[in-house]
Amino acid sequence: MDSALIPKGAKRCPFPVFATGIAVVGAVLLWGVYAMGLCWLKGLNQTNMNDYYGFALWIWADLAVIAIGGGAFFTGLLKYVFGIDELKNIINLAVVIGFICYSSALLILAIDIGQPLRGWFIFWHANVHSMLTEVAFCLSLYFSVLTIEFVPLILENRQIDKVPFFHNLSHNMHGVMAIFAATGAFLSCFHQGSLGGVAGVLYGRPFAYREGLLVWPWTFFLFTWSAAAYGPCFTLVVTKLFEGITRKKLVKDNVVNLLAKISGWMITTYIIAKIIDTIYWMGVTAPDMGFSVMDFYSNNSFYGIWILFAEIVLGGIVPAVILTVKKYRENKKLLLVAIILGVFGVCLNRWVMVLQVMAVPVMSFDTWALYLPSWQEVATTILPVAYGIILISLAYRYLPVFPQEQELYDTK
Amino acid sequence: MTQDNHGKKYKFGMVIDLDKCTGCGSCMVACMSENNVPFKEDETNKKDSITWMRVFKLTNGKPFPETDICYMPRPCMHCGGKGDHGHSPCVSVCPATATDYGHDTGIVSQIYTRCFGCRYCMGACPYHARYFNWWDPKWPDGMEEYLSPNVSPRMRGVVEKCSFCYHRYQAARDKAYHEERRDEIEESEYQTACTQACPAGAITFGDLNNPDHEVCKFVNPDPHQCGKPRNPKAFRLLERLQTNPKVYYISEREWVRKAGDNYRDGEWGKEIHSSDGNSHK
Amino acid sequence: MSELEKKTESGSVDAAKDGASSEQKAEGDSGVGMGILFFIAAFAVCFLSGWLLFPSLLYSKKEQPFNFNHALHVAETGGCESCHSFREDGTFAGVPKNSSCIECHESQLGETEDEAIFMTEYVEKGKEVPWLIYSKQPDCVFFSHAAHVTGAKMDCVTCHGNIGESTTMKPYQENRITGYSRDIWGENIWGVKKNPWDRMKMDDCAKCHQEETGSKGACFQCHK
Amino acid sequence: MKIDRRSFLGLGLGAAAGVTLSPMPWKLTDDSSIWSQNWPWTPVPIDGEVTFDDTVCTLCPGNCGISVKKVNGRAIKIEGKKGYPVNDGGICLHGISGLQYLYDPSRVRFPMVKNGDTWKQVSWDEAASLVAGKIKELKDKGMADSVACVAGSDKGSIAGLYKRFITSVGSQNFYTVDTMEKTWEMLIERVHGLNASAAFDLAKSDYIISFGTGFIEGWGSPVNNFLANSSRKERHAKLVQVEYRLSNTAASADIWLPAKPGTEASLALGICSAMISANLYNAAFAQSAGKDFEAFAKFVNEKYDPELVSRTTGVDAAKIKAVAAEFAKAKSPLAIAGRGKGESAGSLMEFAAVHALNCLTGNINKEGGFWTIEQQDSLTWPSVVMDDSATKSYAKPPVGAVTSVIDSGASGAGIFSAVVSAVSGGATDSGQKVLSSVSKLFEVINASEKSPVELLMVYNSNPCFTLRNAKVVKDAVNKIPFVVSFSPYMDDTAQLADVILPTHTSLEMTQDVYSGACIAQNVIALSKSVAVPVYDTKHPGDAIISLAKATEGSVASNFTWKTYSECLESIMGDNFATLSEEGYIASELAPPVTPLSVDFSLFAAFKDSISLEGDAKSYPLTLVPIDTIRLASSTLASPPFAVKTVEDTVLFEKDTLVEINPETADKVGVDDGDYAVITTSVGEAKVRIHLFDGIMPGIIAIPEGLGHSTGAKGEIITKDGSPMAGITGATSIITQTGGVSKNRGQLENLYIGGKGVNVNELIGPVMDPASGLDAAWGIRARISRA
Repeated sequence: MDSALIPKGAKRCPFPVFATGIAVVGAVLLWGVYAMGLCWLKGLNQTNMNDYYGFALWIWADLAVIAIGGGAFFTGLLKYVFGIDELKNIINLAVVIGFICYSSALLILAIDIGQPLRGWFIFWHANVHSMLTEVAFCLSLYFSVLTIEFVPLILENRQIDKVPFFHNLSHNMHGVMAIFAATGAFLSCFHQGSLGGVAGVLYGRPFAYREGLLVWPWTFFLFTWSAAAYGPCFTLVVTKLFEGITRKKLVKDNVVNLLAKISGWMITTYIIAKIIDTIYWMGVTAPDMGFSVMDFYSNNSFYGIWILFAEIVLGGIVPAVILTVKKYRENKKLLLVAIILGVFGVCLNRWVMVLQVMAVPVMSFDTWALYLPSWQEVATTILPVAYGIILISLAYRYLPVFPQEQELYDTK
Repeated sequence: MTQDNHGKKYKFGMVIDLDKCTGCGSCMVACMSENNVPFKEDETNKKDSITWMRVFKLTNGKPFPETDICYMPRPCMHCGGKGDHGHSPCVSVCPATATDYGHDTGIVSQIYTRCFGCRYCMGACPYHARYFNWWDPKWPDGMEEYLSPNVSPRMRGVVEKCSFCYHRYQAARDKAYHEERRDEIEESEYQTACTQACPAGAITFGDLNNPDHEVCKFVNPDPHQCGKPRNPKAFRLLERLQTNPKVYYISEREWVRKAGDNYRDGEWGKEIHSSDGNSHK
Repeated sequence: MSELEKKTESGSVDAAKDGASSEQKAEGDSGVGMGILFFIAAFAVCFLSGWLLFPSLLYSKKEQPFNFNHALHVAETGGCESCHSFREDGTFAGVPKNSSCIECHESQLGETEDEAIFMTEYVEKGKEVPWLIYSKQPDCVFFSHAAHVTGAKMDCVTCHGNIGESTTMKPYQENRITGYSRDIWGENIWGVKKNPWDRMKMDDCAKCHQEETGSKGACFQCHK
Repeated sequence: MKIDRRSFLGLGLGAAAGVTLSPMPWKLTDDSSIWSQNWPWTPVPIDGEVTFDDTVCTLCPGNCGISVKKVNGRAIKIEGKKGYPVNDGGICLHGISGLQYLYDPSRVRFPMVKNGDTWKQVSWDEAASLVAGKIKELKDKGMADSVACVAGSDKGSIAGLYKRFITSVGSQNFYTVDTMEKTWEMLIERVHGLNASAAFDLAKSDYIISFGTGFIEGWGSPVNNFLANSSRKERHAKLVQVEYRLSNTAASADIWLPAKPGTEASLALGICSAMISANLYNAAFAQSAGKDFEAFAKFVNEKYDPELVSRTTGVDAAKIKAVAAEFAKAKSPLAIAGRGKGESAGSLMEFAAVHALNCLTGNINKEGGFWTIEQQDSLTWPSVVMDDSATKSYAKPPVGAVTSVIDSGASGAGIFSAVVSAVSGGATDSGQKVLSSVSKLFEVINASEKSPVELLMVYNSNPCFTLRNAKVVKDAVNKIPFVVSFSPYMDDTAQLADVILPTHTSLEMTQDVYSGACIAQNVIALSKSVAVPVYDTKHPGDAIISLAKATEGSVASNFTWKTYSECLESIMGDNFATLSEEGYIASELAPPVTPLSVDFSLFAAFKDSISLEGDAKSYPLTLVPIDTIRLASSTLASPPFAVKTVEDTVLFEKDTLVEINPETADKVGVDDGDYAVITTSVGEAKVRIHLFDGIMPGIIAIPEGLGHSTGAKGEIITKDGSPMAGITGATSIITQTGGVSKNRGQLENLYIGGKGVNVNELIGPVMDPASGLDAAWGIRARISRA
């Protein structure tokens, strides 16, 4: 039915099957859109956020999607700047994921603010001292870059490509992509960092506060590093997911292993830095403010020391070991465990840096604040996931996302 | 932005005598009434209840009959921030300059029409002094008639907080200008609504830079240590975070003073030197 | 589902056509020409309506309750302050109330129709005149006349223009979206100003403060 | 012409470029954000000239001076009046919230008659003739004594008018809600033989022992006490609080003596004993002024030795002696009684035990001491004229008549009569003084098959909420054939009325105000109207005058004034002119001319404290009310602002939280936040648990002032059938009025109504044999997990 649009020679499921799948996800999407509409029309009272929990599920989702979308800038950086050419076989996917993640993040921010019509004040009346300003500028700029990076892929659609103008445009854009990738990497480094800075600069919140370099707290660097380290994990998770669903091999093992190896080493270095940071924070930063570490992990029903263990050991050391050791990395099951743990680890880190920050009492007579999101919050958080699934499915169906697909199919 | 508060024209601050405070709640209501603070049918979820001035109830945690309680009124602290330069925790994070530090008064503003409701400042404030308008403000039929024109009612979706009744300062300045005093304002001409209402006389308000003002006499702030009180019975909330609040508390009771900050085991009572060279007690 | 199907289908048909048209490049000229023509036409329509139609749609016009001759009153009373005065507490009274008007207008002065309206509709009925204020600032603004007039010795004209010389009241124009008087943004739709009183947005306040005091001032200086 | 895709592309691009280069998108972006800054549903209060109107707050008997801030004549804020003798600028949270009472959503907008399940709007004339008709009918049948009135207090000209009305009709059934002031008055009459009110010079005393009073929680004149407490801190004057719970007063006190509940009087006598045995009392005074002092000394030495008292009270004997010594040595020591806010009468003998301490020090009618303030009759009423039927009916005793028996030790059993308040609206001069109690009234009605009261008028009181065993009171009110409410609000009692004649709220009316609430000051003030009446209501004085006129005959002839203001002017005499000008008259306290005498025999007659209702076996715990200033527990319900300040450990969502000690909680098997059921012999209620270390084990404390009903049930039918709304008095001065919640068509206050439990539905009245008044201060109870 839509065969004219499908990349040449690629095998895709019958259109009705595809359409049904999209419709199911679309229903979820609509549910999210409905919740989003409620939040815009009736206000943020639709959420379970409160004055103690000004930042909640959405901001976590925002930080998490940006972290896992970090695969785009890092893979781009490796391919275009460091010239690791094998990665061209996975860069398209990384870009699509990045695009989805960043557009979702922007959407979430637009829902999250109390006065969406005034959202542009962040640019127009910017306070340069605010990490959020930095986030907004870099985020939107990098989103533009991602759009530019995404366009050539769209232009490669079989039908569009037939138009000479688009064909040439696509070709020329590929030529200059290195510049965009470099710009993107730079911008991305900054806003990943500034997202880390968002929590790190809060010197009124001993749980989040970190010292740092110049105006940037250590979390700034840790966030950038962790996004670079864990982003590829998510790219790989999505690849594996696609391969599982389509029951096809889409990316060659050497590419996967290369990215996994790079990610592994990045995680290793990151987790070492994170451990050092944690120890310094436990030993110096927090005690200076009158807190012992266990103050942050006791007297409440949820946040125990387990969360620190889960983040550092399960989400850090374990994937680091698996991905750096060749034997483990090449074991398909272990690799899968490692990349999933990696994604879990970075998401947990973002959770801790948003929700636990809000939960920990600071005044000696204050109490822990725990919160459960409302359905509207859950729906609007799922909304980008549904949107992502739809967009990535469309991209997979109609665009040559996996350049090795044909080759792998043929060899099979 | 790196000006110091010391030697500036005014540095308005507040001193609250916790031994005189009876927890009666007049300050809270005076504030709500003065500042057009709305109310909802259910205000028992204190995490979603706009109270620019909130009275916390502290207990010493001891069993009967050794128990003691203390009420602690908490307005906005109008922090001077690290080094007292005006980089208050909230001011420095606001992405749209909707809250700023008035170097001529030491007052942290909140401009409702500029605020777009990102709530970053609320996360930054360790005192929970900032409140978000989760709901449209609503008054029962006719009750809007009592709203004051001196403070603009807030719309849904923005953050609000105590302003040290800035409009009273504006009014006092208007009068001073009118009387050709430029803007020289007497201590009694600018007092906050809570100070004025407190039936126990527990709240004092004035210029911390002016040694003739009661607030200055009560706490004797040390200009070389960002206004740290030299009166041993006085303290500021969370002094160790270096937020440098302009609200001081006084109590004869040691446990109350201790509750004003966080101390690890054995730290209380000792001179504490933090790694950045600042000393605390 | 079916809709999606249709869309994709039509898309693919389009795409097929597209392929076809690209092959007929010989006829390309006329295609491009039409494109340019449409471009220019659309541009012109949108551009002009944005400039000409939009402002007239954006603002509503209201007439004042009756005409007021500023020039005449200034000549009679000697200056703005005689009617637009400060109260004892230093606040600015703004537009005078009937009580101060009837200090002179005890009974009808002159034979104008406006005077008659004032006397019969308002003074006799004990109703204040619902003047529409051209320079009305929004609720979030605290503007201290005392600081500007008494403190900085500014002239009324600097902000209010030559309204004192006017003999008639212009219609009051209100922004339908914001409810602001048009004078806040100014007559010019781009907000370009020639005189200091042509526009009264916050940036204009800030500019003057910057020039006169060396600082834009803290937010709370003028906000409430 | 061929229109292809390029044309569309051109069209689109051209439009986009054209729009972008025009001011439209940019201006719209700016304007839409400005729109959000000026949402039409967010109100914009209009600016104008600021003025201040001084008056006196009449929300509670404290009567503080207030300044009402107005903008263009519109009241926007209430502040304490600087320099006013009572409060000197201070103000309580209810006073500040005064303006909220004006626009309370449960305000009755116009006179209404109940018609089955609905309320029908009637005119004032219709309402008055309806009520007057009923009264005439009863009077004609010779049943004028079955007309009764319950008023909040008997002070001032308005209460005087209501009392005068009842008297004119021919009934003695005029009741007020009894407070500790009444008990103190009875005590002074008995001990000192004076017709005087009690006052405490707390601001000057240097040592105060408070027996369970909520000294800084609404007791007496609340704001005056806050000032006194702060001055006490500055002067380092001591406060000793005797209480089983760490109340705010106990927390503020220098010494907290947690005596077991019900043993406070014993502790007082124990301190007396310690003082006498150590010869620390004012012997000269006791000898010169005292009667039967020796008997009292013997009595306390035998029965209230500190060691003995220590056992019953749980307070260390050494501590008792130490306090006794400090108290005796103080320059101006003072002992005060009246539990909580003193809103119920309390036990006469308990007060006596406390007052014995004052009599031992002799610090009476001196600076910093206990004062007897002679009740002045500052109002001059014309005498009441009664026709034959009225005179006949008036001879019958009131339905709620009580007798008080005091076993005064050696002198044997005796009956003494209490004083009918001096500010009477025209009592006959028969001199017959009959004591009656409002609680007794409702008890009698309930016990009778047919209500002995045919017509009940309720003014400035809410007995269905404030009286102990409120459910039974409601039953009684339902039993009365015709109930007329003068309440401005659809309160718990008004809901049960047949006719509501809505009166002004305090800020809308003028009235005379007298210092009371045990304040050691003499202040007469005129509380002025500072707001235009919001609804079609009447001044309560005018309401009763017009009712009297409609009743015609001799009743009308006793109400010759055209309006209330004319009445006030004529009965106030010279004071009226001064008050109209100055606002208030404050005069120095002066000791009575005759030397003070003390009859110690009453103190020696102390037997036992009032015991609580319920047996200890089935009800092992003691339930006591908590009085807090943040919750009004009298006639008026708390305004929304005050409710907002209530902690979540007192009220959460719609649940009352009760305080219990963790130890008690362990025994009962409940934990913080749990739901639990409290059962007493009077009723049961579902509450939540709040663990508090500061309360004595074995006690459950429950906040007062919650549990108001939401408002009117049933539809309200207006005269023209239009939906009920409409503010008749004031013109709207707000430019934008969008944020107004929808009028429900019902008179509901959901800010306080329907929240929590009314303590009075768990605690029943206990008649004090000594005074005949209700002396209940708690009840035995049990609690279990729900």
